[in-house]
This record gives sequence, structure tokens and C-alpha cells, in this order.
Amino acid sequence: MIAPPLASSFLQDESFIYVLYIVAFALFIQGLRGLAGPTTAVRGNRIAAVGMGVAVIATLLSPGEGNWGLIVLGVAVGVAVGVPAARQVKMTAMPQMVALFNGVGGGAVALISWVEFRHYGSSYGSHTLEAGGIQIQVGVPTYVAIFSVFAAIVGSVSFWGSNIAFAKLQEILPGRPISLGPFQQAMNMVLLILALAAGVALIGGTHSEALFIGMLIVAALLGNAVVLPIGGADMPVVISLLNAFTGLSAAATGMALDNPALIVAGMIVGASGTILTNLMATAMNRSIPSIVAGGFGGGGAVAGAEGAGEHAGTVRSTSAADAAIQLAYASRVVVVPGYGMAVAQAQHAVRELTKELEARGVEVSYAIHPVAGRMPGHMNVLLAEADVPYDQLREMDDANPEFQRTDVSLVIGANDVTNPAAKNTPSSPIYGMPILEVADSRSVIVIKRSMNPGFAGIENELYFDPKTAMLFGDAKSAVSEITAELANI
Amino acid sequence: MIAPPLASSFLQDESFIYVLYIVAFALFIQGLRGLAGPTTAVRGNRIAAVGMGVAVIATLLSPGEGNWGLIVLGVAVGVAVGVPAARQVKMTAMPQMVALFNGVGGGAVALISWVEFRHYGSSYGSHTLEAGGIQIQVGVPTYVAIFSVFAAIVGSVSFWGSNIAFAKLQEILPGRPISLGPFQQAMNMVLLILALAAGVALIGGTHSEALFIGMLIVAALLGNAVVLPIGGADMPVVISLLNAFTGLSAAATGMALDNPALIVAGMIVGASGTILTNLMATAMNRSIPSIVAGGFGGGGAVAGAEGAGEHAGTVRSTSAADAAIQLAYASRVVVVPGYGMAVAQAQHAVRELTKELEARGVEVSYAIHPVAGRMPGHMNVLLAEADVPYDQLREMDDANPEFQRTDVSLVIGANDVTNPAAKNTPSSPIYGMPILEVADSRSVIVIKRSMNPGFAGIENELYFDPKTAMLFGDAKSAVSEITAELANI
Amino acid sequence: MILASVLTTNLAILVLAGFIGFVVISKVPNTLHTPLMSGTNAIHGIVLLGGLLLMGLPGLGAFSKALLVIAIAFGTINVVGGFLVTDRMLEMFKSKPKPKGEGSAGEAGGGSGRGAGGEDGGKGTRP
Amino acid sequence: MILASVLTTNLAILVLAGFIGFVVISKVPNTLHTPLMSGTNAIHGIVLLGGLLLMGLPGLGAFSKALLVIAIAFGTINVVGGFLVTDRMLEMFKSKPKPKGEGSAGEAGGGSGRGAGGEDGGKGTRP
Ligand SMILES: NC(=O)c1ccc[n+]([C@@H]2O[C@H](COP(=O)([O-])OP(=O)(O)OC[C@H]3O[C@@H](n4cnc5c(N)ncnc54)[C@H](OP(=O)(O)O)[C@@H]3O)[C@@H](O)[C@H]2O)c1
Ligand SMILES: NC(=O)c1ccc[n+]([C@@H]2O[C@H](COP(=O)([O-])OP(=O)(O)OC[C@H]3O[C@@H](n4cnc5c(N)ncnc54)[C@H](OP(=O)(O)O)[C@@H]3O)[C@@H](O)[C@H]2O)c1
Repeated sequence: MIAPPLASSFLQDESFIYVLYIVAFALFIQGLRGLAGPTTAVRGNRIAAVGMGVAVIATLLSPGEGNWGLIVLGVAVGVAVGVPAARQVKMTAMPQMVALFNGVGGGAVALISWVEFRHYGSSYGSHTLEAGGIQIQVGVPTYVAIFSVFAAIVGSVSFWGSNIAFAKLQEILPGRPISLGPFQQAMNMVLLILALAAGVALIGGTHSEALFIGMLIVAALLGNAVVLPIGGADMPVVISLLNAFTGLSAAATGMALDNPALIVAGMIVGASGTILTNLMATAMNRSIPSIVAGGFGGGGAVAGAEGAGEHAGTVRSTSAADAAIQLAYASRVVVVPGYGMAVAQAQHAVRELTKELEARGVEVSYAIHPVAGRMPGHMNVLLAEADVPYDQLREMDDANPEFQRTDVSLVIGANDVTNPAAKNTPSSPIYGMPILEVADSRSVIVIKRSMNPGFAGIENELYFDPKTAMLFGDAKSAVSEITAELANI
Repeated sequence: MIAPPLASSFLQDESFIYVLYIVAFALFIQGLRGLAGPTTAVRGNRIAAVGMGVAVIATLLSPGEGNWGLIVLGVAVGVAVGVPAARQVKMTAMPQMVALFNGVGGGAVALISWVEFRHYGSSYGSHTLEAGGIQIQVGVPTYVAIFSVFAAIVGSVSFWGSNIAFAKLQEILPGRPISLGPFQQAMNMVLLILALAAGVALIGGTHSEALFIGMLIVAALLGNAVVLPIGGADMPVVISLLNAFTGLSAAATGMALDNPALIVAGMIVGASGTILTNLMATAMNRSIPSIVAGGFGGGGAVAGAEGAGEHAGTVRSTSAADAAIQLAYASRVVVVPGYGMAVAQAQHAVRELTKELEARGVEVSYAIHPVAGRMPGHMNVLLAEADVPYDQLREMDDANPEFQRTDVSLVIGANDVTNPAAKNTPSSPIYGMPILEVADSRSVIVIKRSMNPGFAGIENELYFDPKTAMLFGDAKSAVSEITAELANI
Repeated sequence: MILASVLTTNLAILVLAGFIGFVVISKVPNTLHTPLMSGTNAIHGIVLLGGLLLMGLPGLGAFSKALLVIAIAFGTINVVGGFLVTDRMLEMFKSKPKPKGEGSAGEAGGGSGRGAGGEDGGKGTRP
Repeated sequence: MILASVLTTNLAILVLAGFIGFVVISKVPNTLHTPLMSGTNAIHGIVLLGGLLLMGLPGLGAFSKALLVIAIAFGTINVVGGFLVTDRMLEMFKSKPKPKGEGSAGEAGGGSGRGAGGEDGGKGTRP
């Protein structure tokens, strides 16, 4: 009797592999905890990455692993695509990048389920035979089929939904809602019921690959049908929701494959993603059901054209030269950035301007509304990219009391987050949202291109306030002009 | 072929029982989350209690459960002892009650391990036989023996340690450290090694009940030897530590018995108890190792006798009548309660006094230091018992800025938590602890019995401050006297 | 594909439960430390289950049975006492209607009786 | 005494993991939402493991193998891209040494290249 080679027998020992999986998911959890804190986030992300490495190694050590050439091929393709994409994406294009990465994750889940079906599908729908008090299980346990089919449907929805979200944000598709109108809801329902019916039939034992593919296609249509009618501005919430979906589908795959790392990693993403989606939605005064039901969140420009005519007040317009003088002689300036700054990629120009002002002894800070821009943290990421010192950034609650002793609030492409209607007009769609109280400062300069409204599609009384001056123009060029004018003072 | 009675077959189905256990531990976790928030704590505790009910029911449904009469007997005795004890204990005696409940939990763990040993012990130390590549496991898996023996040792330590803690706090034993001096550490080491050696022998297959009992006894001695040298004032930290120990031993019992409810419940207590112990220790500027190593935390009065003579300043003493006048004409009074108020059970008298003051239009609030008293939250519990409105309580960080606009700070049996040495004297043992800045208020009245120091055994410069007046006496009678004098004003 | 053994899956459960304990407690306000200690103390009374399970073993000797009765009694004390006392403690944090007739007479050592009484009174009248 | 089946133990693990997800995220500052979404997105790239495991099945057809190669590539993109992009985002939150020669010329569409450059610069000089 010859002992098997120690290394391989020990390494391929199933308990050892299971323990590696435990180590891996402990690292994921530790990483996630890190990601939740500002000082620990970088390390948290890296810890989670190490966990992923451990999980992959454990899997490759599993007994019976094979087809190494194909594995290397798949991984190589993935690295070749993923690394450059991640390295080169612009910070402002982050949301669509996350959507894309999320989509391929969902796609992987769906494909894995498909292969499971090709391999085990003929034993789906097995039954427990009982004979003389002894129970005999024949074929694959029903729950495996259930989890696998669930993963297929959700993975396919997530893949297609994420791709649509990507296309909208990348402006491959128009950002405005594309909807069937009143039939939309009914159609979504029909698609969902079709997908579920196909799933039940498969679980029940119908071994037809055509049916499985049909189910994937119906789920794909559902993913399209759900995301297409949603406006571009709601996309971050949708992406977060699809992220949670992909997590859940990964957990289901783990249940089907009896793999603890998949179960834990998928489920923590599913759970945390659900919470995160909720936090994002409430931060912008929206509810998840109303977002998924479509409407509202897209037609800013359209709705605005109507709204703009209604107001009776007058608007004071200013020039870059005047704005430069006003800023140069202020002792305290607060910059209020918004979506327009992101669109115009004006963050570097803004940083130049504030450096110039600081050189002249002006005290500068930035007031960041939690939902300024189109994703939480959007402004922080952009300003950090432009090297704005962290200690100049003020969260809303810290910024508001300071407006009273501010000479000039410089609002750059922000609109809704400064709209007093959120406080004063109960009928306003944004009523109740906390805002940055720029009207408390001694004077306000607003940089935007027109009188068009922002995301919420409503007009902003602030622009009719006598202390407000509008500087019309693209954020980046307007800010650069001010900087140029400053040199002449 | 007759189908078995549906109800019993379904209820005793092992998956069903396991699912009940999952429900139970989910309730525990939900309960623990509730306990962590002030508004949800009551509900959290009740949710956990429901979880316990579910776990017990699941266990009683387990196949093979028997000896119902004995089970009822044990539960009845437990209820008969536990309910009255919990209902009648005074709030000030809480720490020792928790110690007692913790102790019996540890005792139960040790007894369970003992029965496991009596039943399975002959198969401990089994080996994996390998024949022709096939592995055959004979007897109980080694890990079961390891977890069972671990539970026995830790449970026994926890039982005896908790009982000593109880006896010290209840003043059955003297609160001061009882120590072997320099030999203490060595003896603890020897006891620990003996217990571990016995455990290893048992796991290795030595089937001797005498050895098992010997191990329990050595562990019991260890529990005594560790806790006896610790001063009474450190007891809350020790009890929290023993609480975590009992949790870990329960988790080990769960590993040995393959019971998920035990594993999860024990482990969350073990983990949260460890964190909690740490929080408590740091809140009072102590470290767990230094507490367990004994010393420092007990001889307040003794150490104080030396310290009291050193100071050259003069102390101003006042009378209840003068204090009453000072308080009656103040517009804002802050009460600073401390350990002395708890010892004197003066909370109701204090509440009477402040009601009287409020009736005269004086604005009263309470400043609560996080480690005032002898356990975190001690003051809150006592003042709540005396019906002090929650909105009059100020945590330290909120209280400190308000002392400046306070006319009289009334310090009742508090000492260390007001000691400016924590800010000014780097050599002081409490240096670095945040304090209540009573010296910022316009005048200070301190009620205590003597010039003896408090827990840390150091003198307090505050008493030599010209704006401070000392009212010597037992807290309860002194406060009642002031209230009586108020009636004459 | 089935990797699980009883030991390893239970280890996974143990690790996850440990994380939950750590994470939940890392954000508890100071004043809740004592009720929390008391509440978690009640939870580890779950060892009661161990006593109940072992009672089902075939062929237990009389002495083993006696040990188990004590273990069950201990576990029950831990559970029942722990939850009750935590509940009492926490009830005190709530605002209560002022008990009638509470004069300065009600100070002394009768604190325990009054505490319990106040709790019940509170329960009765809280909305 | 052995109650566990594969399904039920995995259910226990699923429930515990769900709690961990909930509890950890309930206390995240607003500004970290985007990196957090991105980081968790990378974590669910764990599905890669499913593709790797199935590659070990005996008797896979060519079409199944092709599907798995795509699945592995997709999973790898999700993992690698997700972690990298999160890292880049988070690096931006740190204070960095001011890049030399950053004039007003460096504004326009070159934002992406500069972003990455800034990150590397930061890495090199951080203590
Ligand atoms: N942060 C999030 O997570 C998130 C996600 C989804 C939705 N939202 C919602 O988005 C809104 C954010 O508020 P916000 O104040 O940042 O943005 P906003 O209300 O959408 O307003 C942006 C403004 O920027 C101007 N603008 C657009 N392009 C510009 C350019 N190139 N140069 C200069 N200005 C330009 C637009 O006016 P012109 O057209 O006249 O230039 C517009 O009024 C909130 O309603 C929020 O609820 C937020
Ligand atoms: N809260 C916790 O979790 C905890 C746990 C363990 C230790 N500790 C430590 O305990 C200390 C707590 O500070 P503290 O200011 O509350 O208390 P302290 O510093 O211990 O002082 C208590 C004072 O009360 C007086 N006193 C005792 N019995 C009295 C009575 N019947 N009537 C009137 N006065 C009486 C004592 O002086 P006389 O003898 O002159 O009357 C003593 O100076 C801190 O050092 C803390 O680190 C806290």
C-alpha cells in the first residue's frame, strides 16, 4: 500500500478546500467592513481582492478540476478586457463602467446555469421514492434545480438590464425613457410570468434545452423592458439594484453548486446592495418602486421648457469679468458644484480658479450636497480627481450654517440641490429634500447654460432672487474665463 | 404500507428542526441588533427571548427526545429560582445578578460536557483507519472531544469566576484583592497547564472519569485564582469577560453536539462580549491584561489615605443650609452623580431635590460621565429608576460646553470623573481620561463623606479650588437635608 | 462537488456568527453597555438546549440524569432570569407616568419593590 | 444528533451572510456609496468560481465548454475590472502630492490618462 503523494492529497483534501473558502469569505467580510469607512476603504477593497484570490486558488485545487487550457483562455480574455477598461475609464464615466462589470457578472451566472442544465437537466424533477419506510432520492435534489433556474432568470435580467443602463449612460441609447406607455406594466408582467412558467416546467422535469433558451430570452426581454423606460438620471439607483440582483443570483448559484464562498459572497452583496439601493433612492427623495415603474426621472429639458415661462420675476445676468471682480474682493467663497460641472468636466478648471482665489487670500470651501450630480459621492470623486484638498470639502450639514458668513456662493451646474422650493413649496416634487441654503449668503453667482431646469424638471426661484446673478455658459469655459479675467485685476 | 402520522413525521423531520434553529438564531441576531440601539433595545430583548422559545421548541421536537419528567423538573426548578431573583433584585445589585446568571450558564456547560464524557468518552481518541485507500473513521471524531473538553474547562472557569465576582460585589467576600502576591501568576500558569494537560490526555483517549473530574476541579481553582486578586471596582469588566467566555464555551458545546442554534448564539455572545469588554475597559482607561493581572483597581480607600495628606491647599466646607440657599437662587444647576450616589442609594432623594428646585424655576440637568459609578450606564439606570426625565440627562460631550453657563454644579459622590488631573497631570494614573469640566461653572458643591479619594486612589485638585465648597456627609442624608432646608427659604 | 463535512460547515457558521457579533456591537452607545451585557448573558443560556438534547440519549445512568437536571435548571435560570432582568433594566430607560403618592417617604431600601412596581404601572398605562 | 443536510446548512450560511450584508452597510457615509457599489460589484464576480468548477465536470460537450469559457471571461472581467476601478476611485479620496507642472493646459478630455497617472504618482510617494 503506497501512500498518495502528501502534497496533493493534503491540498486536495475537501476539508482543506472548505477551510480555504472560509478564509476567503472572512476576507470578503473584512473587506466589506473596510469599504464602509473612509479611512479603511482602500485597504478594505484590497483585502476583498485577496479573498478572491484565495477563493480562486481553492477552486483550482478542487479534486477533478480540469480543462486547464480553456480556463487559462477564459481568464486571459477576461484580464485583457477588464484591466485596460478599468484603468482607462474616465472618472465621470464610472457609473456606466460599474454597470458593464455588473452586467458581465450576471451574464456569467446565466451561462453557468445553462451549462448546469445541459449537464444535470435530465435529472431535474426527480422524486423521492418511498418504499417500506425507506426514502430513496433519485436524481438531482429539487432545490438544486430551483436555485439554478432562479440564477438563470435573474442573471439574464441583470445582464441585459445592466447593458441597457450602460448604453443609456454612455449615450449609445437616448437617456430619455423609452416606453410602451400604458402597456408597459402589462407587458412586464406577461414576460415575468412567462419566464417563471418556463422555470417551473424545467424544474418539474421538462428536459428541453429549447425551453431553457426560451426562458433566457424571455428574461432578457424582461431586463430590457424594465430598464428602457427609466430615465438616465435614475440609472445609478437601477445599477445598484441590478448589482444586488447579480449578488443574489451568485448566491443561488452557490446553493446549487454547494459552494460556501459563492453563497456568502453573493449573499452579502445581495443584502448590502439592497440596503445601498434604498439609501441612494431615499437620498434623492425617490422610492424604488416608483423608479422601476418609470417616468419622472428623465425629461429634465422637456419638462423645463414648459416650466420656464411661468415665473413673473426678472433674472439678472452677469459677465465673467464682473464675476471675477466679485470673487476677488470676497473674503469667503463657497463653491456649490452640481451635475453640470460633471457634464462639462469642469472640475480641473474649478480647481484652477479656487487656487487663484486662495493665492489672493480668499477663503474657499466646497459645499457638497449628498445627491449632487448623478450618483452619491459623484462630486467628491470628481473634486478629488482635481486634487481639491479633502479639508475644503463640507458635507451639507456642516456647510449650511456657514452660508450666513459667506460673501459669494458660486453655484456651478447645480440646480435642484439649491432649490428653495424643497423647503417652501409643498406641491413641488422635491418638497422635503434637504437643500444647500445658498440664499443665506450675501450674494450668489450661478453658472449654467440656460434657464432650463435640472433633473427634477422644475424651475428654481433662486434665479429670481435679487442677490443672484446668472452667468450663462458651459461650466468649464465660463469658469476658465473667470480665471482669465482674474489675472487682469 | 401505512403512512406515518403526518404531524409527528413532519414536525420531527430533521430539516424542519434545522429550519427552526435558523429562525431562532435569526431572531437572536435581530434581537442583538435591537439591543444595540436606545429606542429598539426593549423590543430587541424580547425578540431574542422569542428566539429562545423557538430554539427550545425545536429541541423538544427532536427525534429521540425523552425523559420528559426530568426535563420538566429541571425547567421548573430553574424558573422557580430565576424569576423571583430577576424580579426582586435591586437595580444597584444588577452587576452581581448578571454575574450569577452568567455563572450558572458556565456551570451548565461544564455539566453537559461531563455527561458527554460519561456517554461518549470511551470513544474519544479514536483514529482514522486507512485500508487500501479507504478511510474508516472509528468512534467519535476527535474534534468533538476537543470542543467538549474545551467547553468543560472554560465553563468551569466561568462558573467559579462568576461566583467569586458575585460574592465580592455582594460583599460576601471582601471587595479588596485577595492575592498570593508574587506567586499568583506562577500558580495561575501551573493551574492552566494542569487543566490543559488533563484535557489533552482525555482527548487522546484516556478514559478516566476521575481525570475528567480532576480537570473540572483544576479549572475551578483557576477560576477562583484569577478573580480573587481582582479588586471589586474592576468586577464589571471581569463579568463581561466571563460572559464572553461562557458564550464561547456554549459555541464549543454546539460544535460538539452539531447544533447550529448553540453555535450561532454562543459565538455571537463570545464575539460581542469580547468587544464589549474592551469598550468597557477603555472607557475607564484600563486594559484587560492589567485587570486580569490584578492590583490597582480595589484599594481606593487605602491608597487614598496616603494621597490625602500631600496637598497644601485649603478646603472650604459648607452646610446644607448654605448649599440650599446657593441652589435656590441659581438659575441653572447641573447635577454630577457618581459612585457615591449609587452606594448611598441617593437617587430618589436627588430626584426630590431637583423637583423642588424646578418648582422654584431653576433649570436642572444631569451630566453623565460614561464611566461614572462602577459599570457603564450605571448612573442612567439609577436615575431612570428615580423617574428622572430622559431629556434632562446629558452625555459628557453635550454637558461639557454647558458648564460655562452653569451657576452651580452639584457633584454627588463623584470624584475621579471630575478630576482635573486627567487633563493637567501627565503622571496621574487617569491622565488622558476625558472628564466633566465642572470647574468651568460659576461654583461647585461637592457632596461626599470625607477627603478620601475614589476608585483611582488619587486626590482631586477640584476640592482645593476656591469656587468649590465641600458638603461632607452620606449622599442620601446630605441631599435630603438640603431639600428640607429649601422648604425654609 | 459536495465539499461539506459536519465540522467544516459548522466552522463556517461559527466564523459568520463571530463576524455578526463583532459588527453589531461596534456601534453601541455607552449607556447601553450594561443592558447589552445582561441581554447577551441571557442569550448564552441557550446551553439549556444541550441539556435537553442529552436527555434524549439512550441508556443514561442515574447520575448522568441528575447532572443533566442540574444543567437544565442552571440553563433555565440563565435564560429566564437574564431576559427578565434585562427587560426590567430597559423599561427604566423609558419615560413613565409618575406613580401617584410618591412622597419623600419612598426613598429608602425599598428600592427594589418600588422599581418593580413602577415597571408594572408603566406597562399598564403606556399607550 | 446530526441534523444537517447540505441544503439546511447552506441555508444557515445564507441567512448569516445576509445579516452581515445588512449590518455592515447600515452605517456607511454618503460619499462612499459609489465606491461601495463598485466594490461589492467586484465581489459578486465570485461567480467566476462556478465556471471554474464546472470545467472539471467529466464529459462536457464542445458547446458547454465554449459557454464556460465565456462565463469565465465574464467573471474575470467582473472581478479584475471591479477591484481595479474601485481602487482607482478610492485612491482619489486620499490626499496626494501635487503633480508638478499642472498648468491650466491640463484640463480637457485627457482626464482619464491624468487620473491614472495621479494614482501611480500617489502610490510612489506615499510613506
Ligand atoms: N447624486 C445622485 O445620486 C443622483 C442620482 C440620480 C438623480 N439625482 C438627482 O439629480 C439632481 C442633482 O442636482 P444637481 O443640482 O447636481 O443637478 P441638476 O438639478 O440636475 O441641475 C444640473 C444643472 O446643470 C446645468 N448644466 C448642464 N450641463 C451643463 C454644462 N455643460 N455647463 C453648465 N451647466 C450645465 C443644467 O442647466 P442648463 O441646462 O441650463 O445648463 C442643470 O440645470 C437632484 O435632483 C438629484 O435628486 C441625483
Ligand atoms: N463606570 C464603570 O464602568 C466603571 C467600572 C469600574 C471602575 N470605574 C471607575 O470608577 C470611577 C468612577 O468615578 P466616580 O467619580 O463615579 O466615583 P469615584 O471616583 O470612585 O468616587 C466616588 C466617591 O464617592 C464618595 N462616596 C462613597 N460613598 C459615599 C456615600 N455613601 N455618600 C457620599 N459619597 C460617597 C467617595 O468619597 P468618600 O469616601 O469621601 O465619601 C468617593 O470619592 C472612575 O475612576 C472609573 O474609571 C468605572
